[in-house]
Amino acid sequence: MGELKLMKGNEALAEAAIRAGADAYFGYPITPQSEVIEYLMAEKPHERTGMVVLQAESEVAAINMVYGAAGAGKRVMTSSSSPGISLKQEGLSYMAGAELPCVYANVVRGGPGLGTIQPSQADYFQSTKGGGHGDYRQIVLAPASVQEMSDFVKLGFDLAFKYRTPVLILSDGVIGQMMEKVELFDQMPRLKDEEIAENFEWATTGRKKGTERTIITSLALQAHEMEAHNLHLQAKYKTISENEVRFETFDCEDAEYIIVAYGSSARIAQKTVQIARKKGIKVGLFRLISLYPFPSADLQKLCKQGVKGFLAVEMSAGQMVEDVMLAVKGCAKVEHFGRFGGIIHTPEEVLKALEQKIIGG
Amino acid sequence: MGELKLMKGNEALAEAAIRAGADAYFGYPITPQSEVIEYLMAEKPHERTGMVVLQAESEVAAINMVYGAAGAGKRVMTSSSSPGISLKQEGLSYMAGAELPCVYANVVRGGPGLGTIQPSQADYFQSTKGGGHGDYRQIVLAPASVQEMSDFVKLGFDLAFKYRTPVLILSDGVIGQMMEKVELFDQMPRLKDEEIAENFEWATTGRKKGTERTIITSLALQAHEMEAHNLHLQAKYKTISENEVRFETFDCEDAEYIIVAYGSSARIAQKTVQIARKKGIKVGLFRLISLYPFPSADLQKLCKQGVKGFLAVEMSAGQMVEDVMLAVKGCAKVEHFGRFGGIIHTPEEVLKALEQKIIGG
Amino acid sequence: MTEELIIAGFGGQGVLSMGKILAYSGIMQEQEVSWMPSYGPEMRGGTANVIVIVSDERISSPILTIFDTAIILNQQSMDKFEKSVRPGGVLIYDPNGITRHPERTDINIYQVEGARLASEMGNAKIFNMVILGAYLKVKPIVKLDNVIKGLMKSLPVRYHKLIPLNEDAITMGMKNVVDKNIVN
Amino acid sequence: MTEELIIAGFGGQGVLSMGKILAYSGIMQEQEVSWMPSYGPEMRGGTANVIVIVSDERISSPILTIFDTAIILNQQSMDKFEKSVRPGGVLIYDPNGITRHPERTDINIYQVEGARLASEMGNAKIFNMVILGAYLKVKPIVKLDNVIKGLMKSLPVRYHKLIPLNEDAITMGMKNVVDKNIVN
Amino acid sequence: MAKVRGAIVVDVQKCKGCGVCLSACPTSVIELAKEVNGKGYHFAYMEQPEACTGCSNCAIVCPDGVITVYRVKLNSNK
Amino acid sequence: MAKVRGAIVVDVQKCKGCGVCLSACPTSVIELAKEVNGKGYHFAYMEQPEACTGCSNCAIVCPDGVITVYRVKLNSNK
Amino acid sequence: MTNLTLEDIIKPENLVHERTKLMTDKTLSYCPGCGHGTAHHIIMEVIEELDMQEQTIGVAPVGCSVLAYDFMNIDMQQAAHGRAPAVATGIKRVYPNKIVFTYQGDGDLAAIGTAETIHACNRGENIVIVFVNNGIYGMTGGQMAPTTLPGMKSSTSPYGRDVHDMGNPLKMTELVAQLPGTYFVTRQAVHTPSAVRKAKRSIRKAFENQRDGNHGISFVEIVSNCNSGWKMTPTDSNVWMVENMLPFYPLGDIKVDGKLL
Amino acid sequence: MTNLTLEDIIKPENLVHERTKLMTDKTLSYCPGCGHGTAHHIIMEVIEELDMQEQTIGVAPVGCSVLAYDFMNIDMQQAAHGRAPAVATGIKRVYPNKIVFTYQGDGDLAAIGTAETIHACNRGENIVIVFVNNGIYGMTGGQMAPTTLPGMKSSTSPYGRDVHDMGNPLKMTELVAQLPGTYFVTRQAVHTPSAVRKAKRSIRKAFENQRDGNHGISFVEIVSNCNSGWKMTPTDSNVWMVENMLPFYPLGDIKVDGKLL
Ligand SMILES: Cc1ncc(C[n+]2csc(CCOP(=O)(O)OP(=O)(O)O)c2C)c(N)n1
Ligand SMILES: Cc1ncc(C[n+]2csc(CCOP(=O)(O)OP(=O)(O)O)c2C)c(N)n1
Ligand code: SF4
Ligand code: SF4
Ligand code: SF4
Ligand code: SF4
Ligand code: SF4
Ligand code: SF4
Ligand SMILES: [Mg+2]
Ligand SMILES: [Mg+2]
Repeated sequence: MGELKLMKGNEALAEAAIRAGADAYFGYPITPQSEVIEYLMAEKPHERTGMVVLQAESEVAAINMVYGAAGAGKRVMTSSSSPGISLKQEGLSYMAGAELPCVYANVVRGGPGLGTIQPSQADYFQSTKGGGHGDYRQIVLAPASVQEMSDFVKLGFDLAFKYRTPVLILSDGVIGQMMEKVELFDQMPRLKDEEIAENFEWATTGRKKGTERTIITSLALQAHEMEAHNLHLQAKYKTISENEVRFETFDCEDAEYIIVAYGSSARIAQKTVQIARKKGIKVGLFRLISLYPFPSADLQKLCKQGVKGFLAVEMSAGQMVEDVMLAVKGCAKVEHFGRFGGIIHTPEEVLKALEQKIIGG
Repeated sequence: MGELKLMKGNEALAEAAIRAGADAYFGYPITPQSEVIEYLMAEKPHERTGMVVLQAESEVAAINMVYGAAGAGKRVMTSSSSPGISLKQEGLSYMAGAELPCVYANVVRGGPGLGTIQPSQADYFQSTKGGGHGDYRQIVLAPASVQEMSDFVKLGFDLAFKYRTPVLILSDGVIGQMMEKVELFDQMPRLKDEEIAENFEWATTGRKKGTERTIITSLALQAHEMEAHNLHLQAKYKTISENEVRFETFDCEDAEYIIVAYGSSARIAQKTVQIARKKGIKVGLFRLISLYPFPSADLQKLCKQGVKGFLAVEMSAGQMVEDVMLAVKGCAKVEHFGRFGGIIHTPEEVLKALEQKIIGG
Repeated sequence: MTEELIIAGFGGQGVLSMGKILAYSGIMQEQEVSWMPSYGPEMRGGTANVIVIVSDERISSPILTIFDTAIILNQQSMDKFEKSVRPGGVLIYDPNGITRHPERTDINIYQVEGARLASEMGNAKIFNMVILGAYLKVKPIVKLDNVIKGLMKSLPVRYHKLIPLNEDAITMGMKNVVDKNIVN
Repeated sequence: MTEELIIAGFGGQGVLSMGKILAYSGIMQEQEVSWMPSYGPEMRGGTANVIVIVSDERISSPILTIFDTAIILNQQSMDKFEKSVRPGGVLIYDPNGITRHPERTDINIYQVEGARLASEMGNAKIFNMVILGAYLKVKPIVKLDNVIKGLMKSLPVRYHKLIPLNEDAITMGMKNVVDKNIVN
Repeated sequence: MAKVRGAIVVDVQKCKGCGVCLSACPTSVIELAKEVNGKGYHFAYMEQPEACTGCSNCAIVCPDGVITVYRVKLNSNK
Repeated sequence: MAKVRGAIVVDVQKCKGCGVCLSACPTSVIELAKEVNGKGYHFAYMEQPEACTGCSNCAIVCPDGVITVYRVKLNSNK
Repeated sequence: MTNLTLEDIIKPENLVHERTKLMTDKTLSYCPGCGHGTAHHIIMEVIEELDMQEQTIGVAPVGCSVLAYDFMNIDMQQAAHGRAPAVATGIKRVYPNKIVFTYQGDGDLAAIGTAETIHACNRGENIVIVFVNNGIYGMTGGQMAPTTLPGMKSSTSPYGRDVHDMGNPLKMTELVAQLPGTYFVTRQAVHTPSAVRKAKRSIRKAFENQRDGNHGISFVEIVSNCNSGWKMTPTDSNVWMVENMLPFYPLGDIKVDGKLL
Repeated sequence: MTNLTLEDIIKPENLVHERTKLMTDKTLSYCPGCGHGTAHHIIMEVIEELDMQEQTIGVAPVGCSVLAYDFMNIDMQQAAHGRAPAVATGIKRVYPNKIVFTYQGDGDLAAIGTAETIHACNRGENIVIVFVNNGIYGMTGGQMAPTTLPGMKSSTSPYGRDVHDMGNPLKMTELVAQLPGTYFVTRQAVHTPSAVRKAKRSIRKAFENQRDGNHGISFVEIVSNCNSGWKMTPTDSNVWMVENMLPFYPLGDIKVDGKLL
């Protein structure tokens, strides 16, 4: 068993970066996630593992530093919160286009605009569909505990390098700021420069004489090359969709109703399920872990098993609910419930919504 | 009848800005839309109407200049293409949050990343769902002709000020670069400073003694204020959804199959319909004009009228098709066809896809 | 066993670290814990509060609106959280700076003069440990041993010499907590 | 009537403006027109081409792969677009710089020595007007009057004095276009 | 020998007890109160009112702008 | 009197006929050809080959790097 | 000499200093002793004295002064982090006759907003930029700023700023003074009465410049404490500022009437 | 004197100048006579001469040189518009022993990338920045750049740059020379053989600096023509450059071994 600690989600994320053998973190402070870089700076990871930590002049610079280091085959991370993530969209689109691996975290706060620093889940669309320009996707993992803030860093790097894609850890102010017990995984070694040069032939590490040079780019001036590259990307996303769906269910076996939720909303919804079960309501929780790929087929299955209604619970005006609808394809009722703009729904409110919108409605 | 000209879409957009009484344009060059600022600079709109044109140091600066001038009640415009639009996402989220009107154009090129400068429609998700952070929407108009590049500027300003929201003219390289006949609307007067101060009490024009000051902000530190603001925004979006749906149909009356498309794809699909009708295939074109709000109810209606299948045709890997699915709710078959990454499908390809995926499939 | 607790007061009173020590104590006896601070604008010179849950089971929501226990350390928090204690629950408060004392009759109310006791002990900083002591007297959810272990875990090593002082403060709190339902 | 035309050559040959004048001419006789250039990387020192559609009806797709007519002004464009003329359609080309002449037999092929004629007229810039003349001889889709009007519309006023020269060039092209199907 | 007398009024509820005015006062008029205001701050007050010359230094540096200053010129013939 | 003789080889197909080498040549060796290469450019060539000293100036400024330079030292006793 | 009571002195006719009406009644959200408050007051006093409030539009940054519009009783816009100069450009270009100023922190102006700052200065926008340099990111909890001194501790330089790794403190004020687009560039402070008076004169000059001609940027840096971020008492922080910040960021005019001094 | 034929001269043993092997065989995508090509060649020659290719990673910008990686036969990354210094920072920080350089245009480096340029320079990243200043946005069709000269025409200043409205040309090179993080700052050109030789020496010095110690930024500006954007023939554009650009952007070293000249 790994080391047990009481940590904030943000701190666990930072510690996990060191332990996952990250080579670098580039970031810019923003509430509610500044503890990530603060923790890293205090830990002197350069002395622990040789990991580099640099405070960039902006989020735009940070994501482009990530691009550079990732393009050279290194394990790189960044993190920010909503407005800062918006600024990173061009860079992320470039990374997706150039097929560069990285792990980045969005500790979401309420928007739009400067908004509030309170927790929110209103960046779901940005994370799973929109965001930057062009036809690209990124793997999105939604931790619901401090433990997962740590675990998903490791998982994230695995997936990022497996598929050469940015992986987003979509967290929020609750998960970032809360402390929980966390079992830290053991320190993993950082790859040596020679290992990188050997393992990642796509990485720019200097052209050895007598070999071909390596290029990192997202440019394809000729449309047919660009289309070919896009088809390649789409094929990759298909593979990801087939292999990397992750979710968790609670009390779904006999459920007539399902709450679909992720992250801190899922924590709250789990409490709702507990209360509801005590009241005799047959409700289960379908907790998304991967938001992209979305577990459409698994929700479909539940639908076919006779679930009568799905309540999508999220701290937004209704974003994930669209994916639930697309999955369920009209075969059961789908409704949305959420507080938003920084307000967190209570378990009791969720229950009431379930009763009114799904059971009663 | 207004003045008849042969113009590029980009030029028509620029000329329309002057004629619509725009007070300012702030932009940064990027292919395939640099003609917008070039045309404006050549036209000396400052002499024609007093309109200001400024080349900003970046897209980020440009959108924030737009924010400032819009916050002061002026009619402001910007434009860019995909990577530049990604950089504007934070600013757009701020504008949505602060409820500022503006018209901006994305002359889309192929992505992700630097991509290609060839036309694309792969920024649909970014335009209609994601993009910036937080729960906000923007009105999205998709011109399919040079004429509409002009007309939608006027319409866009009307809507932007009616609802105090950014309005996106989602164009692409085809519409931006092609020339067509365009009937220019007559010059509209720019509002005088006094008229602005009088009509737009929300605008910062200087606090008259004895009156309350005006503040433009998207900040609401307290979560309950933030939620209240979000509820207000959502209510506004609902009104927009009810009142501002725009679309056009061709040969849909007796159609068994419907092609759904927008922008240059719709032009191509119209040719497909012509060819198909000659072959006796009962197909119609449902051309979206407003992408947000999306004409869900109207597609539903067609579905109920007995349409057997919908083919979503877009120059992307499949984005708008999700909205078609959400609208159709499983009551008819929905498939996607599109070339992408800068390749434009031909009318013949679309017909083949219709035959294979919808009719035959 | 599940204890759902809120500790609320001014920034600077040690609210957050008290919660942290309690949470660590729970870990020491192999329980599940969560610690969720309020954060944000109210932090700067304003109120600070933290929700701590200690449980034998996996904790679902770390954010609650109803609590088993509320520890209240200033008037603003009293106004906000007195009503959030579930019927039959516990409210512990320091009367120092309280202008309106708690009025509910369906909960168990305790009082401890933490500020006075801490300053009498010559160290205003151990205020929060006095309060913790009072709480543990009323709700002995974690063993004192484990609290000490929790302290060791949450204090940097260079402060471990202060642990005996903290222990004294806890004992002081335990001794001086007053059951208001009985007293009044 | 619908004419779907591609004009393809080098950048600098006036391909785009020739298309523009034609499109304007269409407008002058109240027809629908579209003008869609290739743009992008191939522009810099490379090929330039434009698709022009003139029609009595609303134009659907401005981008086509099959054309009624192709005007071809260099070898690269010949290689690319000879095959894009629909059977029965027209191909007009300037033999200057052409190393492989068109080979199709199911289309009507015309030749005009635009470069030579223009330089004989003492002004290489009217090259594209000579070509336009050749085209209009073969496909009189717009009236000469309207072409002149189109010229006036697309040239800045300070160049209007050049219109007679342009007219001469058009006439020159009309006179010198050669039907290759007959000649060969 | 003072030709002027001054006085300050501190908006006690808005004073944050930062003490910046104390160091700015050339005649050491101001002290922080033992008591606290509603926000818990030890507010500033005139401990030596007679020494105040109404020079406004305290008011000028008060970050919260909570000091109002009054000043009377004492005519020699008064 | 020349102690050296030089010669250049222009990669005719890659030359863009920009003329930059012309102005760089101290002995006016180079001219642009009347003919064009495959890309349509009037390529550079040695119009006065005997004047070339192999100084490499042309090659150094050629933006396209299409000039190769050779040089022979002429021994006086040869 | 005289037995004047306080009541005799505290009378409307004896008033010599009161809070300007251009500050709202709201309690400032700043920490006790924070220089932001003083900076706010003098700007508003100047605008009042120049009777400019009807023409003035202020731009608040993201930083501790994000809520400046809660306190400055004039029309204001809240800009995205770092973008205040672009926002101000937008306003000024469409209202050349209005008075526009930005109020920005060092993180805002010298880190994320570097490009907007340099280019607004380079274009010579006829606006005022007030730049409050406290050597740290106050709002987000005391992270290192571009202006943090060598060796200075912050939450992201917990062992002190290592210039080799983290770069040197950036003297944006000296930098923008190099640009032809700046007309008046000065560095001031607000920790003592005389400093405040000088700072206020500079601010006044800045606004007068804007009013009196299209001269370009008037740029007023105010070196200030961030006692919370520095983890000191307010008065200690002012002492520390004098001893550490001012030697590095010397006070005084750098460029006047378009001429470098 | 001698009757040597060309065949006698053109022999491998007489070779004195050939295209460096570190340039690929691809035809450069630049317009005829564009200085980008020359700049490419000398950088690659230096890397070859210093035998650095195995350690070198280049960063290409967005601009006409976006395809630099098609021509430079070394490992390269293509950066987003303006972000090359950040990308290079990312690489260099994780590979302190490799040689990293950016190649950027004036729009890229001095407009959208201003913040990244200033901060990489201020942090003193141990990299080389090659800055090709042609006073215009070449790639996108000749729009005004921050470096466009007063009165100079471009597609977005068709009546000439009006400095009052559009700002003054920005001398980024002089600006970054002010920062302690820059170690070597110079301005060169490539329009004549002697200019090319000097420019190459500067580039060599820049790379040697990076190799020999962690000194900070070596910044080499190359003033170049953009004959397409300027709408001139290549040779005319070089003359125009000498007459107009060089007086404003004088050639020569600005900072050597960390000392301003
Ligand atoms: C895009 C973006 N990035 C980061 C932040 C977080 N943030 C808010 S204020 C601030 C720095 C404030 O520092 P400074 O400008 O020096 O102002 P001060 O608080 O010190 O007055 C940061 C990084 C943000 N709100 N938006
Ligand atoms: C974010 C973004 N904005 C704008 C562009 C369009 N763009 C491409 S290159 C360029 C300017 C190039 O000018 P410069 O850096 O001077 O390079 P040059 O072509 O002159 O060598 C611009 C604006 C882009 N690709 N990305
Ligand atoms: S300076 Fe102002 S806020 Fe500070 S103690 Fe004095 S009166 Fe109070
Ligand atoms: S007005 Fe002057 S003398 Fe009076 S308290 Fe203030 S600083 Fe002291
Ligand atoms: S410089 Fe090079 S490309 Fe230009 S003409 Fe001479 S050889 Fe040809
Ligand atoms: S090598 Fe020297 S002399 Fe020979 S052609 Fe070139 S520049 Fe002229
Ligand atoms: S954190 Fe610093 S800058 Fe912000 S209000 Fe407090 S003292 Fe002032
Ligand atoms: S456009 Fe200008 S910079 Fe670009 S390749 Fe041509 S001459 Fe060079
Ligand atoms: Mg600061
Ligand atoms: Mg350039």
